[in-house]
Amino acid sequence: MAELMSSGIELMFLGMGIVFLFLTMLVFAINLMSALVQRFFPETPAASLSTPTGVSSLDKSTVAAIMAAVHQYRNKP
Amino acid sequence: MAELMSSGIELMFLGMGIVFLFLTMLVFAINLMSALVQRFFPETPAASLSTPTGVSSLDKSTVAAIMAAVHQYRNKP
Amino acid sequence: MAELMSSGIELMFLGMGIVFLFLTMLVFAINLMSALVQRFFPETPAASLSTPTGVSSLDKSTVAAIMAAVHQYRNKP
Amino acid sequence: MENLVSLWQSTGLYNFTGGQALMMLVGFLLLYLAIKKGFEPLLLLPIGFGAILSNIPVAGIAEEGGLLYYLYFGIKAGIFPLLIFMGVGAMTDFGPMLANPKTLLLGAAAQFGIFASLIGALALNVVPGLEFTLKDAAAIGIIGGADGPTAIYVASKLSPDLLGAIAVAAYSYMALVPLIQPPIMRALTTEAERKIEMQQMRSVSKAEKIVFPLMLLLLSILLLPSATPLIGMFALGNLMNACGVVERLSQTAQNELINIVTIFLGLSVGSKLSANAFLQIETLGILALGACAFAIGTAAGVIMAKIMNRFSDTPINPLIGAAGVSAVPMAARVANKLGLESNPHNFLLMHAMGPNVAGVIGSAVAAGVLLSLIK
Amino acid sequence: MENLVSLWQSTGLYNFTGGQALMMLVGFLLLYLAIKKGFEPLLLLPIGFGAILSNIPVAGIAEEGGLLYYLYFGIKAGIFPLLIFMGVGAMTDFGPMLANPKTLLLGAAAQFGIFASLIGALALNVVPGLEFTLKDAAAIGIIGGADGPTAIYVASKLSPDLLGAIAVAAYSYMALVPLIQPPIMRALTTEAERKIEMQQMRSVSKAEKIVFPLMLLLLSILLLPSATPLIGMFALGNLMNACGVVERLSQTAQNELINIVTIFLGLSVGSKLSANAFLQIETLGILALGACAFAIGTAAGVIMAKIMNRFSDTPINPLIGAAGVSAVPMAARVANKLGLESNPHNFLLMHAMGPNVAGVIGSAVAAGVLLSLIK
Amino acid sequence: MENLVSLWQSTGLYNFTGGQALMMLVGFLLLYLAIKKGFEPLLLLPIGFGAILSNIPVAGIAEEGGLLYYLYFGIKAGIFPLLIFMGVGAMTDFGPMLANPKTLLLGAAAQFGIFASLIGALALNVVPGLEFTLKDAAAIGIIGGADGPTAIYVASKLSPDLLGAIAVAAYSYMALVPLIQPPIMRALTTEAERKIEMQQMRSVSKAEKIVFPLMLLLLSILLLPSATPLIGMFALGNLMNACGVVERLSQTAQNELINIVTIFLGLSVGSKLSANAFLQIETLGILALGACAFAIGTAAGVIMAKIMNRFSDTPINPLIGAAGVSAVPMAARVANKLGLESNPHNFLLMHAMGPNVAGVIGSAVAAGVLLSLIK
Ligand code: NA
Ligand code: NA
Ligand code: NA
Repeated sequence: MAELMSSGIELMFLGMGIVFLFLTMLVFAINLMSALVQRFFPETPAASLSTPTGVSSLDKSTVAAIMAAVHQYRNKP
Repeated sequence: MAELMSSGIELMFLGMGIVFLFLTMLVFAINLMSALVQRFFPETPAASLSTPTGVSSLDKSTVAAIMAAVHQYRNKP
Repeated sequence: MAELMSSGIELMFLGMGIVFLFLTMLVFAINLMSALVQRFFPETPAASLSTPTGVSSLDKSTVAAIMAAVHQYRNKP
Repeated sequence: MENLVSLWQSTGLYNFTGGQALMMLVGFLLLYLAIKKGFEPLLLLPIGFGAILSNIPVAGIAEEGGLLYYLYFGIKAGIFPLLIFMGVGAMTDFGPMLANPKTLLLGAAAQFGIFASLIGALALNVVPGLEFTLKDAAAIGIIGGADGPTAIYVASKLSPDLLGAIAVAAYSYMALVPLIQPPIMRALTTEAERKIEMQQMRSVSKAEKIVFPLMLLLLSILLLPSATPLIGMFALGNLMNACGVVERLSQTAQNELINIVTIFLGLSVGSKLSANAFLQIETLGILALGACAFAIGTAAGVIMAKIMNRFSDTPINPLIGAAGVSAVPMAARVANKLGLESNPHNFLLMHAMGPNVAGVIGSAVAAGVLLSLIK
Repeated sequence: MENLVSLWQSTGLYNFTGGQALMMLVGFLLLYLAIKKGFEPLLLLPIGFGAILSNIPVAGIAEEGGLLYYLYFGIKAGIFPLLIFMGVGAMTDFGPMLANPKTLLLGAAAQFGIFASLIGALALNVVPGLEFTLKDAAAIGIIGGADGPTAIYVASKLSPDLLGAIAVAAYSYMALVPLIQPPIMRALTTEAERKIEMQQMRSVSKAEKIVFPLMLLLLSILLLPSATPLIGMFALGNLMNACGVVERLSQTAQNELINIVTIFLGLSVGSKLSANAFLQIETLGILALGACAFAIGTAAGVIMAKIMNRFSDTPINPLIGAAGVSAVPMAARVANKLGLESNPHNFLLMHAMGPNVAGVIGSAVAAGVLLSLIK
Repeated sequence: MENLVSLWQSTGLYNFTGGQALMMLVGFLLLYLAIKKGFEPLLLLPIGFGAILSNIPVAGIAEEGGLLYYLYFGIKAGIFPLLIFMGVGAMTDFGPMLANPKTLLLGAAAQFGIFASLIGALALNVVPGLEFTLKDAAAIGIIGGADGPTAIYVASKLSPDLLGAIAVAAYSYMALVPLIQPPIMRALTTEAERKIEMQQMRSVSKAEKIVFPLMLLLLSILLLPSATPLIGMFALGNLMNACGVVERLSQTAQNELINIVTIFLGLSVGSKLSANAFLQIETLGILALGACAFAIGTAAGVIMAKIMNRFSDTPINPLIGAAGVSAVPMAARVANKLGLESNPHNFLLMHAMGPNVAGVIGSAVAAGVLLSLIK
């Protein structure tokens, strides 16, 4: 029982240690990577990634069409 | 052979009996359930269930836009 | 080794032979089939096959709506 | 040269048996019915194709190591029919049935087709060469349930050898419902009865639609656990759709998942259309009994509706009884069509949908009875 | 007559055990929570339904030859949780985290909930009747990871008997995040801290988003191979989405494929909710420990954020530390909501998404540690 | 402390072998080619990722109990390539080929690449260290079929150890078609030939498109049953699309189903990229022979087109012969592009689609020959 508990406590320290070690290394790696990417592959911001996919771009046009149509419809001369 | 046949006939009576018993109980259960639901959860009719899903509501707007646009188009001043 | 090679060469002649035989027979079969189909099931050209599915026909209408709307929008009186 | 000979000996021409050739013709016939005649193409096209593929000599596509051999596991384990039943459940709207619950009895009556053709199958044993066991007879009878996945599920458990013929008969007759039912319906009803207009139905609340599948499942658990795989998956699909909170699961269940499983199920059913299982006198018996099952079920439904019309305070058009066989939604459409012929203002479609979906429940219950009583 | 008796003896009523009845109630309770309370319905609805189906007497749906028996193989082999993780990866946008990488440390701190409840589980062994092994304790602790597929993956490897209870606890508490977290967050922060506004984030380039999942995988390969099934499939999904050249695979991974697998996974998890596995005092322990795990993880995340705020040159609102438990995206929304209460112009959502997705990585790493150290 | 040591001994760093590291580099190279160079990303991305995952030390993702181990069953059983072939069939329009059937001969001629490289593989046995059996040589030759699922299917049957290298070579060279083909096409044709305009094609009726896949299957059944798994599934997909009555099955086959299977197939192929199978001199041989196969196939197609042009009453532009290797639709696009260079009004795309899809049939036939003659 006490042995089990001490294994558990060791596991806790080891585990949290590794989690922090891993994510800290990841922080450094990301900073390095971002610096490298920004230096060697300077891109315009990833607009393309957050832009809608084919489907939603259709939706956008649809929405635009709807809005235009509605606008027209309301302002009928 | 005759034995097989008599098993079959017994199965028929038993089977139809259970089918009717089951569905008759279901009739009573539905009536009870509907009464309870209507008393304790009085809702507006399940409009929401027969309403279109996201996709078809888009279609609806699309259709509206098309109709409006076509209408406009035909009535061009 | 030499035996292996001769098996390979035999395989090559046999293989190319069968490929040509098969596809040549297919040519004749197609010609025959087309003649039969055109005689016994004279259809209008398979327009329906190359026409868009439900989805893209929606897109077409959408596009039409957009174009109409945009057109209207630009020519606003 | 040796290679040429071995190649010739590996051709289909060299290896064809008469049975395989005939079964391939059956496969092409099914494709013809599916494509040209519009007979349940979603199922009969893959079934027909599976029949062709599995009867190709030498290739062994339905034998160990072949594609159809692996796919068939999904039927043997009951996975495919149950997943299809889940998708069908998600597509089913119990609203019309909940609005008029007594139409459930029509769905019960129409199951008489199942048991009558079970007896018929046993009676056919007097024909020399036919030897249907009780299991076979039950699997044949279930054709009368007019419900594909239920028939396949039951046949795969009770009589796998007859599975191919039973599935083909079930789907073919479902496609033939517009031909089989009308004469029977006309013969059993008077013009005046066919003219009967039914009261408009109340609308059904969302809560009722959510509770119903659970109640159905509960009843089945208490009374007939052997029907719970079928009714359970059906109820799951229906609940996913009715509850409205798992829309993406419901959509997938009634679209991509059911489509994928339909392709696999059809091919695997087709792989059971082998010469030595199908080219038997039994198959003729199955086809004949299947037609009877549909006819008897239709008649039973109509007669039950006539009886109910006599005792009910609200009028019931006997035509909707025919929809109790299930064969969703064709049977309901047939009832609607015949109603319109007699009375152009009489739209029975919604009224017929009640017994129609009740028929699905009814045949799942009947399946449960057969599975639990026949060992 | 004999048949009638045998039929009665085959009913659920005749065969029910108290345990099955209770587990069925648990199943209905889960359905109620899913549908009526909106508790993670995508998972809890199939899990609840699976619990009902698998506890039906006689039917044996979760026993050899039954549907849920076959589906469970997908969990036993780890296939389902990994495919879900791939889909989640495809849905995850690492942009906010890459813009502010130090928020990864918040995702690390919040994993303290995992290890604290592991210790708690071992401590509970003083209660007579409870006997959690180290494997059990680890599987329970992983509830604190607040990530469903990770919890199911780890539990299926370390403690399959507790899988049902652990999955139910994990998804229930994820649904309860908006109730569990706020009091802890308020208690540990001052009004002034909650008012802190954070700097607008830089935008992240597409190249960074493509390289990141590969870098994450590489680090995990070098340091913690036992975490690579989880992190690998997550990175695959993320890469498919980020790279933009396999859009159709990415869409399928985050829609149809994840939906199909979710239905199967939910049903199979539910099939582990059997009376003799769930109706144990252990389950109460698991539920209690799970709640502690979430609470402790939340507290650890907030405290870490307070510490970082002290030493950072740019301000860090401690509320976003709570999002480090993962429970994507609810925990981030909770942080946003509390931020808005104190400062109506303070939109923390994007800032909280960093620690939120970092929490997913953190718990996958913690899972890797547990899987590699506990034999 | 003990734990720390055991943890260190469980890291990838501690356990890496040189071969695994190299294969991981190969995996990253494939990802680079897929994402950055656009080399068949739908396949090479999952293959590359699979290569990385399966070479992670300790994790054992491709070993018994790991995800890729289970997925690989779909290749071993031939399920994945056949399902992909069904989807490809559903995407294929045989219209241009039916309008001009003699272009089928171009698809036949281009298969010479398969057999020439088969001979080449046997000839390479003079190199010390290389020992290709006839099965190996056939599996290598099939790269020249320029058709992914066919290559994977044949390699999985004849030479599973070479599967990884063969699949990688096949998809890489398909991506390289725009580089490999033009010089050969230019060298073998005169400017005048490249200027040849072809007559406009007749339109093809729906009935012809429905009958064709069945006729193709029938011919294959009669002559070459060993090709029927491939040709059968291809014909099934094509029929589902052409007949128009099972639109929902066809759509699923060419979208969600093929996407799901592509992910699984790619990962499983990648799992065959292990150091001791790939880091062999054989792999260099395979890569060299694959390139030859494409080149020879292209040349054979062009020469055949030149011969046909001489004897045909309607003009045939020899460029379209190159499309006979298949590699749909890149090879047809290459033919179109070269045609436009010589004659800006010469659109060869539709004319090249005929030989292009004929090439798929041609390589399936060649695959059938190899599978039936080599035991
Ligand atoms: Na029925
Ligand atoms: Na977490
Ligand atoms: Na080819």
